[in-house]
Amino acid sequence: MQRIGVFVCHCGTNIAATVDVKKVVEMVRYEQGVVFADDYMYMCSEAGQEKIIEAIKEYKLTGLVICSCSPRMHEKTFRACAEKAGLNPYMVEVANIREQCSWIHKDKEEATKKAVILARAAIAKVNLNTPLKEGESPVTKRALVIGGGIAGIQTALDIADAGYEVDIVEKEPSIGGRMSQFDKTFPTLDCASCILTPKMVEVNQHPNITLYTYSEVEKVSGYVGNFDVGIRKKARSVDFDKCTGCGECMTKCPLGKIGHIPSEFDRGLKNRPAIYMPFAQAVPAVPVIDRENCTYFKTGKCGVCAKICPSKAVDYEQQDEIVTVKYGAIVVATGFDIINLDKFGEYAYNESPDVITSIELERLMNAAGPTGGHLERMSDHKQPKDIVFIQCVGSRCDNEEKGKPYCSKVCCMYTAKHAMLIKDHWPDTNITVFYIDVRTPGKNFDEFYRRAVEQYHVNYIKGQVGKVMPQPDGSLLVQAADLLDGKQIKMKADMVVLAAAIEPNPGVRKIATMLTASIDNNNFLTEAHAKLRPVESPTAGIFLSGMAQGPKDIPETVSQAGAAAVKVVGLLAKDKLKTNPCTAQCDTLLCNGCSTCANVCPYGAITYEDIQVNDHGLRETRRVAQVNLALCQGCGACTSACPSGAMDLQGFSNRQITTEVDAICR
Amino acid sequence: MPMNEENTEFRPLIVAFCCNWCSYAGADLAGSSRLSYPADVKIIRVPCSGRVNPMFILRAFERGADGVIICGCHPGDCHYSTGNYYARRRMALLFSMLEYIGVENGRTRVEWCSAAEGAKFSKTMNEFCEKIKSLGENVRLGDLRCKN
Amino acid sequence: MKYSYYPGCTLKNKAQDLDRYARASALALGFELEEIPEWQCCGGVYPLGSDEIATKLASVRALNYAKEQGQDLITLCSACHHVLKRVNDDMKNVEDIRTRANNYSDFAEPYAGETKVLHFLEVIRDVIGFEELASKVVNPLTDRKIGAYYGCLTLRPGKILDFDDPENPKIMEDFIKALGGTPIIYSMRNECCGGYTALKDPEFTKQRTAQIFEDSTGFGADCLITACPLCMYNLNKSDAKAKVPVYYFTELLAEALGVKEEA
Amino acid sequence: MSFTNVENQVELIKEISGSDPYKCMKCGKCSASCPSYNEMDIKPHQFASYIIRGDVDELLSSKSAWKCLSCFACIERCPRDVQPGKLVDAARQLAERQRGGDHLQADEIPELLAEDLPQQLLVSAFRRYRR
Amino acid sequence: MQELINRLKELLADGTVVRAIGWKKGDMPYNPEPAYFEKPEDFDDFVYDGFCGANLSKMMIEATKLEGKTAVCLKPCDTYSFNQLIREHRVNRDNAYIIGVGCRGKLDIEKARKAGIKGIKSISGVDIEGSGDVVFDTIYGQKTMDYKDLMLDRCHVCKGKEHVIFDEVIGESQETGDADRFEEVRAIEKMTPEERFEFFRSELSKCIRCNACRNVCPACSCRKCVFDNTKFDSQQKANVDSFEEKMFHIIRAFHVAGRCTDCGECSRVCPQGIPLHLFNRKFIKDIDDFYGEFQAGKDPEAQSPLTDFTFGDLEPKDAVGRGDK
Repeated sequence: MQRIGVFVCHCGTNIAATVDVKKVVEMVRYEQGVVFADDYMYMCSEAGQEKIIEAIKEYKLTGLVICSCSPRMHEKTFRACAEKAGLNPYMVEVANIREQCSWIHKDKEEATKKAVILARAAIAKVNLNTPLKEGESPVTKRALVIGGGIAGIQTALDIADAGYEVDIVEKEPSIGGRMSQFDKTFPTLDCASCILTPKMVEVNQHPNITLYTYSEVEKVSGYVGNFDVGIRKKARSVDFDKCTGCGECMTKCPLGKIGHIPSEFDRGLKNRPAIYMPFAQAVPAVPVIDRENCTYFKTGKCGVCAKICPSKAVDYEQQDEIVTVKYGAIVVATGFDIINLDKFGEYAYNESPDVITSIELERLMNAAGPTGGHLERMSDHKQPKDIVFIQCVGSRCDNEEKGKPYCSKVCCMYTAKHAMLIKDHWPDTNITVFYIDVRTPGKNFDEFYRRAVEQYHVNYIKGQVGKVMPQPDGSLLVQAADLLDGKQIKMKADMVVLAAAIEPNPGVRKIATMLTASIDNNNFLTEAHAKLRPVESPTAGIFLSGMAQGPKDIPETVSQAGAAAVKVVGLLAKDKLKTNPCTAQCDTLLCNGCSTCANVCPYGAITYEDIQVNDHGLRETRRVAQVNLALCQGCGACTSACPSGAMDLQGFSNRQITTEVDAICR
Repeated sequence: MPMNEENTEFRPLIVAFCCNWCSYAGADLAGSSRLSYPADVKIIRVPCSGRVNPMFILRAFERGADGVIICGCHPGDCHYSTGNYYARRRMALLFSMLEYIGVENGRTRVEWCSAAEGAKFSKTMNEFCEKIKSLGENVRLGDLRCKN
Repeated sequence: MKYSYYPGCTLKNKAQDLDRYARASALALGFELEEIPEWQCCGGVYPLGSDEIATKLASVRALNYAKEQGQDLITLCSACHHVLKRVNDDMKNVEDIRTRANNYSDFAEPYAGETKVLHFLEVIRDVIGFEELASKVVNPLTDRKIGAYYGCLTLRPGKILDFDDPENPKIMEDFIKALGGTPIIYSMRNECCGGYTALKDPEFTKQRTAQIFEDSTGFGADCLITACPLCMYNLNKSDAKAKVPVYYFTELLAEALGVKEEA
Repeated sequence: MSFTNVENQVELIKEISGSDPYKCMKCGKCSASCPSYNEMDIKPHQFASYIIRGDVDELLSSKSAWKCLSCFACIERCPRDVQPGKLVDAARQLAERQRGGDHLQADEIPELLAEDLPQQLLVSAFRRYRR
Repeated sequence: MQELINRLKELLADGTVVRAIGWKKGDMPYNPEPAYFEKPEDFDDFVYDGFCGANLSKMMIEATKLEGKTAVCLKPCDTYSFNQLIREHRVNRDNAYIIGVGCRGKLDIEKARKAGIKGIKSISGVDIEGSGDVVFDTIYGQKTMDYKDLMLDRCHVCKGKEHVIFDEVIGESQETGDADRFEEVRAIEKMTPEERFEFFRSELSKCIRCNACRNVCPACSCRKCVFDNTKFDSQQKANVDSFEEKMFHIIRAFHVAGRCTDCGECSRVCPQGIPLHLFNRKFIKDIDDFYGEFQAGKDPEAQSPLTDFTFGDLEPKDAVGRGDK
């Protein structure tokens, strides 16, 4: 027989304003098993917890019911509190009378009644609770970082510097990510490569870091502390050990001049050979052959690169290789791309080569870019005199088919940066920025934007552009409205730059599914808690870094990368992890050994063994299910699939749930 | 409680099974966004919609529930990868069977609701309550017995 | 192949060219237009109010007639095309309108948007195919630089009309290519001509059409084609310097197919 | 006009138009796209605010409602699905229904009629200008 | 039948098997019962005729645990049940010797009774090899019935004459199906909800909870039935008309959904004549409709529909109200 204490929280007025807390206490006092009931202003406060601890000792409580906010908020707090008083933490149940009662109901009588019912359900459940003990599982002291952009690089470096081994998996031939494409960074205007390249080199040389470039995560199994990850190392067609990175092959590849293979790195503004490094500072400095475009792979003829390679590193026979590595923690740093602009026909992006995206502009201004840093129109290679920037192309857009509902966060700042850089180099340029709102929260950010207006005389006009119309004379007619002046504007421009909305890297959904990490409607990874656990995924052992979690700029990304690294290090520093005790359990006397449960277990946690049983005097060997407690995550899929009722879930047992149903339906 | 006309109105008893990761969190979000729905709905937290054994649903009906709703993560978003897929099949078959034995359609419902869909959660519960109210008290399922 | 055909008021009167060249061309291309008996005017403007029913009934009757014939419904006039497609979309997707419109009508069975509404050009693109059209051309429009003028009603709202990309359409350009001409692409092709304001404010319409002519001829157009009698009227009324001849697309089609004289 | 009346009008306009003026974020893409912008005294991006404030009468006594061409450019491009064209048309209808305020009088017509006027023009204008 | 007896004796004699499971004569000519045979003299009582409807698969759960091999006589439809038991690891295939026995449809004595045949002394024409009419010798004289008219309903929706698993086959089988398997289910689906409810309530109210259906069901093979354990129980359990009493048949049908081979034994053995197969067959029909055709026991490797899924599976809300459209 349990001795249950019920504690009803006022949560200030959050609960007490709509729920008659005192009445709840009176109503549950005589429920089965209840020996103590009380209320308090803030149950989660130190004083509130002290009250609980005292009651446990004084009334020799064996179970607790806390009627308060959502268990997702404070279940942990109250469990820890019970443990302090020597009570098993799993003897605590929380009745959610705030989020699911006081906050959504207005009628006090109704809300009070419901709170009582919810409390009764929790009491009925606690009556059937049993003490549970967390298991232990070992920790593999190695981390995986998926994505080799600035987020992944910084996370890996921080983990490696703390003394743990880290692997980076990057699907492109080189690490560096989006940042390597940028020219300068705001608000300091230092050169992106100058600050990024040293970090890339450091990654490459760090004894604790292993790089898997041109590789993809193929399969993930296991759980926090013990992930098994299959990594596909795509065939590079170049022997890593022999290649010296001399680049001879790339200059001799016949497709370099005639191939029309658009360079991904230069966003299609330039062509590249079939054997290539994305950019000169690529890490590793080993080219890959793009087999889809390579003449040798398409027709069996050519083979120029193999012939001229001084170190005989080109290897057409190379095969994809899959390696399986064990990790204790995984960081997702898959980054972002910009949205496809096909649905924004009004801006003529597909029609005119002089309408470009901001990333293309980064390449055009970069000294290592396709034009050697000389800003020119792609149509006639003339330097543009009048440039129009259009903000929010696809951001803050309610139309799912066209754009994204969120603010992309970085566009206002990089546009101010672009405007100033252009004005710095070519002061005669006229620059107009059409904006909806200028959003510059951040240290030295608004000052930066103001500088563009005050010092550089960039013309900011409030009003989204309606249409960009290519003109017979080769210019672009921009039609907009100046909302503050109340005028419609038709303005000629030589170049139009679109601040296209950013979106998470399209591959992230597949990765998130493999990791069972949740993602939101916009494909951004979800945090375990939006405010308090922003770099962790709800799935244990998975951490988030950079744009994969949401729009952010470089300094924020780097901070988040560091935060994720600390979380990883905190995990890897442990020798053992406590495992969730709410696991499935097989009653071997009831088990038929039918294998149904194993078919639905997503973790492969169920195996079968022949064991000797003594079933009421009948001794026999039976094939029964066995749950690997370290693998079981407690989803309960097996329990509903089990035909015989042998499988049950600790903490959410069949009887516990049934009794809750009964209590609610009483 | 003073007896007035409002109090004689039929108030259904509705049991909602919500998975811990998506829909229970969605219900919490509905709460923190103050998106109300009738107090007739009582939520039972389960780790996953795949944990919901048809026995629980039948049990609720047998004990006097007028409606039972199961909420889980959207297909493809299950915290445990696949639990909601099995739940979907199980519930499709169960609901079809309940219809077959003459129980009114609409007393049971499955809704996929993410942690971000507080508004959807509230809307769903409002709709479901209306539906159950329009169906009235659940006599049939309580009454379907082997012995007379 | 037979289609139910909804000509619309103007094609019976001021825009007979649009109609008769279409009929002749259809035969040459191997399909037949069966005019719906006793059709009533669609109203010219789609009633935007979501509670409007009476103004949609004429379209519903035509749509239901085509359904009973088991035929797709063809229109030529861009206004009729616009109204019929949108009313059809309402009947398919807006329960309230569907119920009320059916209550007003006495159809054998309720109409729920089953009919497929096609613009004549869509039939050429999606059923006949531009390659097939090209193979039937006897008088190719070689050396003709033709600007397609879409106006607004054929394209927008893009989601419901589903005619072509509303910002960068290419169906008329492909059509011109199939006839052997050179399509001229210009930005004003999907901008409004001024529409019905011609009645009370002809000066405004003239401003609009002047811009259309300037833009299209700037890119080298020597003529324009349209599917809309109202656009045709407004363009013809223009006194712009850059004005060039405007044809119904069916006229050039009949010409290229060698059936213009018979029409 | 009483407060409830204003609320009613806003609700009615929301119902007739099927669009929600509260979604407007004042980006001005409608005004940027509108061919009749210069003809209008209240600009397309202001429609939503007028309706939210309940200034329907003012909107109606403005030229704007009669200058909208129904070309759907604003509807097609609106990033928030506010569809200003529908809003102004709903306001126009509301006014016509309430007051029978025809913008085109029957006796005006003959003098406007030109010999070659297409029927489409007449029916469109009638539908737009008259109840 | 003699060929079968001879072969079984032979298998026992040469030590291939140490026992056999078949049917022995009952107290009446129409109720033979399942039995073990170990010695040659046991076979004096052995019978295999048209009344041997019992599915012997389930007995193999216990039999294959015993020392040495057991021979079992399985009709074509019984082999589906056996396969399903293999899939669920409930029988040890290595300890089984399956003799596929011929079948030309099994008989239902109730049909004779309904035709007014009473006071039966003996029956002829029910031999497995025979053909032609069944002749009843009764205290009121001789009565004759067409074999087909006397067949169990389930044989009119026969799954086929092939044994899906066997070591050897003795005797010829015939396909006796001449009706639509789902006709009855469809007829019920066409009723109004009120009619359906009344139909099932009146049928289920006949139930006396004798558990015959459960005991005979080859899919219902749990060591301990959920209705007998306390796993789903609670302290609030009401003693009268308890949960399982009310929902017994629905729960049982769900319990075997995706595993039931539609052998029809439940309806055959029900002393109250409740058409229990209508529950199972509804699930089978739904599974076929929703997820593609599936016959439990046909392929022991095939994934059961309830432990399988596709991304685009039917939503539960679309699973109901389909008859209304």
